[in-house]
Amino acid sequence: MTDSLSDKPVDKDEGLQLYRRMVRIRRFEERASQLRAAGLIPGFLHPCIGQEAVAVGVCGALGDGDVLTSTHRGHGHMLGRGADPARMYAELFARSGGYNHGKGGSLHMIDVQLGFLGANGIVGAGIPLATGAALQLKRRGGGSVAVTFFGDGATNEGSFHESLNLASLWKLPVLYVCENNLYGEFTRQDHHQVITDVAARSSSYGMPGVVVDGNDVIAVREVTREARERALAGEGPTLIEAKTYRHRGHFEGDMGRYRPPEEVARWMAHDPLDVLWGRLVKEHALDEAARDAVRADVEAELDAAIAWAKEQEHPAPEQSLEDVYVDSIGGAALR
Amino acid sequence: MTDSLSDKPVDKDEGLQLYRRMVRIRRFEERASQLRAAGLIPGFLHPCIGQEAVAVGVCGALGDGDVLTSTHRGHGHMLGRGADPARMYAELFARSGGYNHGKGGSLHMIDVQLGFLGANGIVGAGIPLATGAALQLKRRGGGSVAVTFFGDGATNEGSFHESLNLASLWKLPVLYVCENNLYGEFTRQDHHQVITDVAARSSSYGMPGVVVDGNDVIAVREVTREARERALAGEGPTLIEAKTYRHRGHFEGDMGRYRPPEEVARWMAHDPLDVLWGRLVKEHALDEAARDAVRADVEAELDAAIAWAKEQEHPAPEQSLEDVYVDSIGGAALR
Amino acid sequence: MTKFSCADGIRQAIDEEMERDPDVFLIGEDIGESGGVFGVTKGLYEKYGPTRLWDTPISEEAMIGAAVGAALVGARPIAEIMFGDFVVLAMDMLVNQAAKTHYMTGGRLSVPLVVRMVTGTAGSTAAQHSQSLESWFVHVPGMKVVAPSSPEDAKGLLKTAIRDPDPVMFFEHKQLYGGRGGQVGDVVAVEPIPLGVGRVRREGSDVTIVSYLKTLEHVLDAAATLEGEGISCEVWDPRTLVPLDREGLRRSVAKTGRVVIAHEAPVRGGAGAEIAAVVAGEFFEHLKAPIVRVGGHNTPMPYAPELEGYVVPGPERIAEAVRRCLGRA
Amino acid sequence: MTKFSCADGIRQAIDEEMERDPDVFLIGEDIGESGGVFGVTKGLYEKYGPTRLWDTPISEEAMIGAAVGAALVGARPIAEIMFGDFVVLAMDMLVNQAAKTHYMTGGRLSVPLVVRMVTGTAGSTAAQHSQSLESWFVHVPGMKVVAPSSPEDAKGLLKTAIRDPDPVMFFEHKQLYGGRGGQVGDVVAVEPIPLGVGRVRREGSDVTIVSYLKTLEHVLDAAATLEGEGISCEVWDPRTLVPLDREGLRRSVAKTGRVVIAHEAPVRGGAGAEIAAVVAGEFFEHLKAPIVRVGGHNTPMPYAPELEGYVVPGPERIAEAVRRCLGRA
Ligand SMILES: Cc1ncc(C[n+]2csc(CCOP(=O)(O)OP(=O)(O)O)c2C)c(N)n1
Ligand SMILES: Cc1ncc(C[n+]2csc(CCOP(=O)(O)OP(=O)(O)O)c2C)c(N)n1
Ligand SMILES: [Mg+2]
Ligand SMILES: [Mg+2]
Repeated sequence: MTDSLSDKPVDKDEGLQLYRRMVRIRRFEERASQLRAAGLIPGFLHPCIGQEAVAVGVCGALGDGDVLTSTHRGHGHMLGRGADPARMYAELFARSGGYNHGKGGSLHMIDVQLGFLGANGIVGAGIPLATGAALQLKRRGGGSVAVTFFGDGATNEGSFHESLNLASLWKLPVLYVCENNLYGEFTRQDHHQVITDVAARSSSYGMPGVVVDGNDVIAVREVTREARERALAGEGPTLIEAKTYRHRGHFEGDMGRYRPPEEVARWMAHDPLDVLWGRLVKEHALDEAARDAVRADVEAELDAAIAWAKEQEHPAPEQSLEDVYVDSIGGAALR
Repeated sequence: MTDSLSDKPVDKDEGLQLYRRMVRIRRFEERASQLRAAGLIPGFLHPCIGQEAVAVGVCGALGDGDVLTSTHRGHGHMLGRGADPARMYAELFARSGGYNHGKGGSLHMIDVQLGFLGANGIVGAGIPLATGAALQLKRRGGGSVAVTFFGDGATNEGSFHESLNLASLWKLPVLYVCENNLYGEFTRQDHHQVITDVAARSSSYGMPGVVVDGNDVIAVREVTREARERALAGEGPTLIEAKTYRHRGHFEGDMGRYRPPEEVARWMAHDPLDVLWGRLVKEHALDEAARDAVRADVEAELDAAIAWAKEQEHPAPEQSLEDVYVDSIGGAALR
Repeated sequence: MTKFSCADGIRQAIDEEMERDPDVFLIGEDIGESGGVFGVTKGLYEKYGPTRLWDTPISEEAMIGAAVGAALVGARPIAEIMFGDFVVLAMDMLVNQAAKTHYMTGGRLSVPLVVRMVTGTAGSTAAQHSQSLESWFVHVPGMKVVAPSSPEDAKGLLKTAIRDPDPVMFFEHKQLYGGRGGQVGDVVAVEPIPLGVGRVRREGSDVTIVSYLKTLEHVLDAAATLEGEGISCEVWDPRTLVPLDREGLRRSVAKTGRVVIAHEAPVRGGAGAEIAAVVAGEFFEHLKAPIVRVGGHNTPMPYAPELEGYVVPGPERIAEAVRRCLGRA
Repeated sequence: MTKFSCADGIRQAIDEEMERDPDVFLIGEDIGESGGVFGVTKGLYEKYGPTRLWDTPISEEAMIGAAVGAALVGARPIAEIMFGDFVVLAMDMLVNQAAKTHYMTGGRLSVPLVVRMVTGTAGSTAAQHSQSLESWFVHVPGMKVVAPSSPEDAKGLLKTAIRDPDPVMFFEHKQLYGGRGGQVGDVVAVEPIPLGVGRVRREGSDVTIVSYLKTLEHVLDAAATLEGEGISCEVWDPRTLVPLDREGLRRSVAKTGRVVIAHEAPVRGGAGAEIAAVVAGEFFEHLKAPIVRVGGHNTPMPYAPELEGYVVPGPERIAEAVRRCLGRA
């Protein structure tokens, strides 16, 4: 683990901002879970609670023109990139005011302005898409990178392999970020691959592979910065493996009983929010009041977001027939 | 390269037999090329001339119950396994007497008795098939292995990656044999992957990877034996990379002009037939007459095979409707 | 109301066939210890253990490829595609390998494989977890295609599919599973049901409604409504799309002279197109009215319930389609 | 005989569109320096260089995925599937991603992509190098499907497809390329041809034969033969399967009252099923006879020429089908 990278002191404001972002993700997910239980969210939810530091750390190292693809567990990535929780909730509630006008839901959410090209319902599918986006970024002349998040389970899909090979061959500006949370659905890593470090797979493509403590937001941000600089310098892609853990089951409804309690306890004790807060306390003597202030702010923000989302209209049934094509050729393509 | 493995002396009869097999493949292909030019072979041909040692070396290490899958460049593998050239030519001629009754041709040839489960027209497709065959062999209780041949180009397909991961996880008795002939179609290896040794990709699956001189039949046989023993002992799969070269273009019709003449010359000087013959001369003082005898034998055998194949009937057009289903449910499934 | 659901039927068929034949095994993602995302295979791991249930990594191509390869050397695998939408990742193994092997080898090899395709909407499952892709496989020579609409059919047809010597695509609609977690219901004895034999689910005289999977339930509801309007619907379930029971279909069309075809998949290029083409080509002399297709609109599946409800055909749209067919709309 | 072939038309369309728009680029296997296995892209690499023509490793999923991803951020890629049969390896990127992105995102992203599908038999190319898979994509909402039968159409439709903002599957029949190596012929100026406008290729009054791609040539031959028997065939080419020119089709059916549909793909579940269903559903009042489909038998493609010639419909089988439709067989 490259924890050493994060050994220099953290700037207080910056640290507080990163912390706030992680709290926002945590609370966004916790409240989404309640809202689903209350019947407001009709579809699947795959909460990323426990994995906030990867999202915030990676996004904290990116530039404006960068583009991202994500997974079924994508809320954190989107919030990390700066998406609007109100429009996210509206999408989860399947309302017209949502990011996708209620057509996508959790699995397909996007924010075009932020270069967030979408969550994805197909494991591994975001990987070639980001690779292709990087190709176009390179063709256009550089200055930006593409980033793709995916899980440990996704690294067994052909799309992972084919994409990394292509990107290394063409030295594409793309960062492959594996959130290794030790499980693919109900299957533990040692039941889906014999290796422990996904990062080792980079060697098949002559590409650097880095393992980082995915619960240390500062460390994640540092390795991402380095990888991004490499990419911008024309040196090609990097595979970053962030070791992390989801606190909850695979999706809302899964209790995660296939996981040994000691394992869960060990990771709960290494909570990414606490890791950063501990550091801020140590380095800047922050107190509980500061923490409460962040929490209260975030809560107010989410209250407002949820209130706004609840007010959004439901789409009209006939809107189903819109957006199938950019140009439906006078409706002919719909028949 | 593990040439050292082949340093012990070669038994004379065994050596002659291996040599004969390689000559058989070489001449089978050369004559097929002429027969195609003469209009007897309607479909594609991808000659394996130059790669004979891989086929003969690997097959020389196998047992009766072993099963194999192959590629578009599969004649050598099939002959190496002991297939009948007459029925192969008949298949190439698209006759009823052919291995596949004229329905398959070069790309789909099989010999069920020999456990040869087929050439394949889809690059990389034989890899999961052999993996699955190995699963069933393991379920049945062992004693046999599955072998799959594929090219360097195929190692960029998702099927390669997914299969190796699966096999290593389940410790399946399967040998992955990559014939690295330095090109995938018209594309040089350094234009399709940044690594030089395909065998290095084994590390992604915690699997041994071996590089061997693919033009040294004895060396190939030795590494195959070792890998097979590992597999039979329940230790799982091995990735074997045999470095070799095709003397001809990718398919009949391709002149291979994209290859630097010096490269071609270098490999022609390392002809697998000459490598073995040189050794037999050195170790057993064989003379030209011995070599001519082998050649004459093979030629007579192929003469007879071609003559037989030419006599075979053309299939009747209506036979097109047979063999779509094992049980067409009274023809209903054909409508 | 019996407790016997489609999930039960499928589980029981698998169980009974696994008991009968040691070469039958299950392969898929999280189908083993966990019993599957929909609980369909619950209890089988405990009974048969890891040599009969193989949980694969998330590698659909290798998973289906492994099933095909095992079938080539004597196994009778049952593979599960957790959401039928993911079959796109295994199409080579199914279409270029499994379906063509018997033919390409001149009949010398065969692929006795069943692929369980978990299909259709289950409530805001959206564009990538809701598809009904059966029509693609209708177009693949060498494949058989089964689409049961009742627990008994699911059980009887799956038993036959497992014993069948050819590759069979077996479509299971999520909403027919009967309750998330699919609690084990009664064991109901069902004999194997031959492929290619349709079934009249309701007798009628004015119009034949052809349907299958979940949509057939909506058709039965529509038929009940229409009865009140004096329209007598015959509801015919092909049960298997390949082979298609032409004789059964002909009988019904000869009787009613009118045909409506209903399925959840998008209408354009759906399995209903083939059925319509068969009727218009082979039973034309019986036809008194245009063939009406009613199905999913030609859109991906939207997330919002209002939109999904609009795209998926329910009893009302089906009833409308019947009225249109009868010139009453 | 003009030297202008389909390969020329396609090459010229690509060339002209690449010149017009720097965001148009080509991606595929061996399409660059080598000019493609069929020589279709010959000369383009010399003219445009490696930033406009991308030779990929043998990785169909990543290749199509890269094209889709590039399209998401403003490129207009043209991807080639060397043999359409290999598209099975890229179905997720096409079906779950490219076709659904615009919809899933509520219209906020789009995928202006063309996929060139090299299709059909070319003489003993056998089961895995001969398929005609257009009907799958007809069933995928979000996709447009083009299938030209002449060099002019190929050029004009490809230009439109490249400019079209949606994903377009562009089918090219190998036998229409016009000679292996596809030597460059005359440059023929062709304007972009709108999608969704069919074309009467031959006027007639007794029967409408609907066909496209290579089979259309056989249809024209059959029509010539049938003229000698006093049968007047109207030959109608939809040119694009999605959208389908319903008005053009209706006009022809209204005139002739009889429909034969011919294509090389297997009949069952083929694109002809959809066309038959449209006719039987929407133009029923004009129909005087059963709709006859003639096409590939429901088998994989065999290797032997005798078998392939039996499976692929040629002028004789088409003529027979027409006679059957007219009750003269
Ligand atoms: C192609 C495909 N296969 C299977 C699934 C079902 N599925 C959804 S998430 C998931 C597990 C993914 O594991 P991982 O990549 O480690 O991501 P994590 O859920 O741990 O974040 C599976 C199997 C899917 N959505 N897509
Ligand atoms: C999936 C797929 N993609 C592309 C092709 C076309 N093709 C046939 S052989 C070949 C090259 C294969 O290269 P390699 O695996 O190195 O084998 P070699 O020909 O060198 O023996 C290609 C691209 C194919 N048959 N299947
Ligand atoms: Mg995971
Ligand atoms: Mg090669």
